[in-house]
Amino acid sequence: GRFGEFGGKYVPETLMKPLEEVEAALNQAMKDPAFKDEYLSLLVNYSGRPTALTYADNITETLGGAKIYLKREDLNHTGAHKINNAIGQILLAKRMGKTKIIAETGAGQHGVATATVAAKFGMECKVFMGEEDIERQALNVFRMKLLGAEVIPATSGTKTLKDATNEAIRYWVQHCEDHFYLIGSAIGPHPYPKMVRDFQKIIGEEAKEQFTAVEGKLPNAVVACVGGGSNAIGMFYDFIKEENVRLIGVEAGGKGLNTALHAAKMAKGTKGVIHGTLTYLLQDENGQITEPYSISAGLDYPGIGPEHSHLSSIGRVEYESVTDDESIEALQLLAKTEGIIPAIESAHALAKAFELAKSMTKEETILICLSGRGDKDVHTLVNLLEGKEEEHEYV
Amino acid sequence: GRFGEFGGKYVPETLMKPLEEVEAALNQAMKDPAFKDEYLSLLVNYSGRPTALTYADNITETLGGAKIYLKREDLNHTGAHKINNAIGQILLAKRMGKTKIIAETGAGQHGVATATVAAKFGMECKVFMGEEDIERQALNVFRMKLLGAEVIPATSGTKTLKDATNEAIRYWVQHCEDHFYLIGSAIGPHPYPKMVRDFQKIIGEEAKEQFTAVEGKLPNAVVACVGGGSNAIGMFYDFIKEENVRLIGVEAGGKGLNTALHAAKMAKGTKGVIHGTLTYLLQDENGQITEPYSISAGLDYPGIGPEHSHLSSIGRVEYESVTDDESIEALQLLAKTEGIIPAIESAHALAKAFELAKSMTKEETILICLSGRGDKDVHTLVNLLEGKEEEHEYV
Amino acid sequence: MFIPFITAGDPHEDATVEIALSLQKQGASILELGVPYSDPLADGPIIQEASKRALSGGMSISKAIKLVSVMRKKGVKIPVILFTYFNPVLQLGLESFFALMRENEIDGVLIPDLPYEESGRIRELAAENEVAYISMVAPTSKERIQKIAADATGFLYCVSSLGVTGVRSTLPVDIGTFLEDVKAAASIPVAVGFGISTSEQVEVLKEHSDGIVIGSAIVNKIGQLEQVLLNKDTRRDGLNQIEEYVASIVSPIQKCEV
Amino acid sequence: MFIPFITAGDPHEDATVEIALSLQKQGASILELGVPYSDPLADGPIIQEASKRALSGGMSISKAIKLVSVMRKKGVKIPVILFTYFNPVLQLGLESFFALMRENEIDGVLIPDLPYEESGRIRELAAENEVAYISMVAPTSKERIQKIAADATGFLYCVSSLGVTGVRSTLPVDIGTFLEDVKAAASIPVAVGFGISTSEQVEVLKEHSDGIVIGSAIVNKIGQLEQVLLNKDTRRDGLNQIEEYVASIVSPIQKCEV
Repeated sequence: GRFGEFGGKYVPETLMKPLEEVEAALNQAMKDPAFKDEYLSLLVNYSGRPTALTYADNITETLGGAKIYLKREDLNHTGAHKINNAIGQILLAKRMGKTKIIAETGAGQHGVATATVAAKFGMECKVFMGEEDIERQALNVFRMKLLGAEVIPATSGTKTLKDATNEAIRYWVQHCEDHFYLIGSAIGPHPYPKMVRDFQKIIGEEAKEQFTAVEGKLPNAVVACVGGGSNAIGMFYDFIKEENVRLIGVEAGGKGLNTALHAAKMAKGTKGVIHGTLTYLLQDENGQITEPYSISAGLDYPGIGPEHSHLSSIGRVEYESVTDDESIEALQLLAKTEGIIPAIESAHALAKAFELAKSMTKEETILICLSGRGDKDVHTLVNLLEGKEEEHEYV
Repeated sequence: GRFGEFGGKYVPETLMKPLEEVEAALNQAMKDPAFKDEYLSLLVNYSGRPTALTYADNITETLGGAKIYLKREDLNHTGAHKINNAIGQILLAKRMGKTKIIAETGAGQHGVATATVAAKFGMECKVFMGEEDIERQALNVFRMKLLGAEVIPATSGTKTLKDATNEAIRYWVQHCEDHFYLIGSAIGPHPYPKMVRDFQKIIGEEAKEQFTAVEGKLPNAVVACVGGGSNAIGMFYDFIKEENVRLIGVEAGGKGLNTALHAAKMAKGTKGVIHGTLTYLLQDENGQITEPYSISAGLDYPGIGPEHSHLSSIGRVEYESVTDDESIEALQLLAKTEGIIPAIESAHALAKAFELAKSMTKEETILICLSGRGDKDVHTLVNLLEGKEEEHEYV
Repeated sequence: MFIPFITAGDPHEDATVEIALSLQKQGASILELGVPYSDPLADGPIIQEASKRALSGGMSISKAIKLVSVMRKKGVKIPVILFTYFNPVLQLGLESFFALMRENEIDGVLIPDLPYEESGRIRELAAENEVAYISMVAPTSKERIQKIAADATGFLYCVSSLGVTGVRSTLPVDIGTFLEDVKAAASIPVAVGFGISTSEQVEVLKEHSDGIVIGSAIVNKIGQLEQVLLNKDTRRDGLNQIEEYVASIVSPIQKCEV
Repeated sequence: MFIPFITAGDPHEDATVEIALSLQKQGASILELGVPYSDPLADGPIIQEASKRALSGGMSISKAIKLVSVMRKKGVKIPVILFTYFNPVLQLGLESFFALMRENEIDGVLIPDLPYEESGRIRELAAENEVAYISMVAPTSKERIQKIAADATGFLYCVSSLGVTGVRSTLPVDIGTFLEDVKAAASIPVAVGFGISTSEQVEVLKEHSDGIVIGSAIVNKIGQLEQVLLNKDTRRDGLNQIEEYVASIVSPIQKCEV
């Protein structure tokens, strides 16, 4: 259950049995062709995979450097890559005979994805969400309810994603008999980071096939944003063995790495344990986990998936960061030149890739994971760009 | 330029030349394989087609009748079928050497689709939108601006879609030299209704192929909602020749056909001319066009595409209506059982199809056009289902 | 020829009749009487507003037609052309429409959203009912001018520039050429309209056309005088102001005709 | 054995020392001293709140360890077990952690989020430093009980029921069987904890275990008395109340030991 020195199961003894059950079921499922068939069939017939690979001709021309391709995870059902994993895990839950689903959510995207698959599989669904996030993301709360899920406010700690995750784990310990915990990113105790990666690696597999079909070669660089890191690990995984392909993960630099307001675990974090896994995280000198900051709710997590920590430590993936402002600028540029409004998360990958593209030749290529659509962020953008009151954001 | 007695070009002499130019260019383009290739390539690589065909197993089981399939136009880039037509028309605009785009929009969906393709093609874009709609749909206005479009308030008449269309036409007359008018539904003077149908018929072509691949036969009924009627004509067109397939268009019954608040042109309208075409429409006894009503902004248009009037008159398509309440109930049912939040427009088709399914056998099948996703309607739903103030809707 | 346009019922039926008389007094050769419409595609804001005023007073196509009888009784003798969008005509029914026109002594009809290709049946009925069907040509009509002119009756209405009705400060530079082309093709008088509001414009256009239509400029004046015209006690004052204004614009036409 | 749990620095360092003395006075056999943590996964709301109070006063893992020296000086003689999540230990560094523990006369350590499989190195270091490493078993541990028990030192901590720490009104029905299974596997004393708050529960559990851990019930009392305990002038009164409360719960244990 490790990626190099990272990962593991740093959990109370009470969680060991449910984790072992998940692991056993997962190992068995992954060997069962019928499981993979059902997973792929749902991805195709329900979520709309394969997602498109879009050549961004205008932005390529504007930047004047490397050719830029976008892997369009924004075109998935519910608008982001999150559904790939949610489908995989709920199939596993069904296989394990579980009838109820638990999930944590920050801004609500994974909560919506989970509520979606729970509805599709007729399972009860409880989504833990920080009390503050519930207020800020009232529309996503409404969506989850519309999909039949119950949204449970996490009132402990900072009342955000970190604490929603704590609450979900606490609830799971007590109700593991009939509940499956559907984690949304490549984080948490083993086997979750591996499982989420395995359910997300289709992104990179598809993109690689599509890219080589169009370009007849591999991309020079693959870029993805990293919060917990599920879209990035999904995008990178099939490219790890391709040694000539540069892999670049982009963290949220927030207001800048020289401030306290960022979510750059690789640049500014240290090794530690969060939510049951050993990885890089943001903490103070006493080992208390600190609250990260990013304009992007999806990157605003104090830890990072342990496999990323490993890939960084062996030098296979480069981790960079991009500030709020740089990401918003990239978002606007993509909207105006390509007619695609990306999620602010994805805009972090774009910003770094655009910068990189300028320094590359026209014969070179960059493949970017456009992890989600920006519709969910329009309130944030209105407030930011038109200077409106934050208090309207809840609607 | 007619569908039976319907259609035509009821426009000022000043518009005849631009219309003839569009028609000539369209006829030429449609014969050019390179044009069709570029259109299809954009649909695949930019918008993510083919869209999925989803078997709605849970709802089928819940209703206990015909098997229900959903054609997932909600999975298109920008969230609805609108982009199919926008891509087709902007390619034509490019071919004609036009550099600027005009469009009308009601709730903003077609405006967003047009702004999107205009951005992708580097064209200037002006979207006419009723002053009242601008206030009610501030987020879509913001989206269009983010995509680089200019939103021009229509201040005449009822300050809604009808008048935005008038204003767009008026502007076009004066600027037809370098402007292309990109109409969003299968309405307007010839060749628009035919052109929009030709750019939307891919919905039905794909669905037919997908459906027969899964079921080995044609569906017993195909159902789509009808406002102007572009998703419906796109869905129906390839099935018109299949005489054993029932085709059902569903209009907005609003508060009920026995009230004045509906948008049921077939049930309650009379023949007349609107926006340059002869078709069924809502008008008073003096031939003044009246304002329609529907909870769904996309069905809230006083006319209907002329081809629908024709298909109704020859009895090939049945037109029914569904009230606000019935559509919302269907929306909630689909969300809870299938994990899909449909647009309120599409929910009208769902409501009628669900009713129909109950009266059919388990061996029979219904194919529904899920024309768009419901994210855009979440504000409306919050207000409706949680009894919030309408004044918050604009955010 | 001076051809003024006003909207029936703007701001009130009675006022419309009296405005018609004033226009006749100021030398109008033909009166274009507009039927107010909810969706006037060919019109700019000024005439849209007039439609709104008239519709809010309950004006309709049949009332507008019947108003001409009243005008006749009150002394309007010049030909009256009904300007109406096609949809109200359709709702009345084509036959009823022409019967009503005849009955109310209307001389012609102009339907701005019924281009040549869609007007076959209407032209037949117009001929049967001895009502002139006024056709329009635009600067972009080009090769269409021939066929339109060939079947035109009454006079041929030339749209001076692209766009909608309304007051414009300048005329297109090639307006002379366009009008001469139309005159060459037409065997009936040629009138020009859309955007004409100053005596300077009239001065230029009278050289190339037999008639000049002035709509928005007059309708705009009527809009400004709405309250004055609605009030019976002040109406005469309003009419005087309209007469004065019209006189100032159309003096070149009248000079020419004198 | 009565094994009370308190959080270091809750509500204040000095108060913690005095509470420890009170607990010793009330017959505590071992003191479990909790290091407050930002993300206490195994704890319920009562201990989370205590962590929050302690952290806001600036408590940290090294301060908590050093506080035991102070306790010793003030007269705490019973063994002290440090209860801490793994992350603060990691930040201190495993070697420094054990050195600090030794230096401050701490007898054992319990790390709730470090299950058997992840604890190899820690157990080695604990042995080297002669610090007991307290292992936990849960009702779901089943076949894991054998291996955990085999390597356990100090005492073996049995989690009475699934879930987090906190006050529960009932005990699981099969708690007796579970504890007997553990006792059979263990060669060291067996203690039970999680959710115990009434003398009735104690009455039942003492039959099946060598020690009973009471945490949330005491911490809850401390929380209620926060202001009283923070104020030097009223602290003694608060301590008296804690002592009374503890006496009422633990009398069955003491009876048993007498």
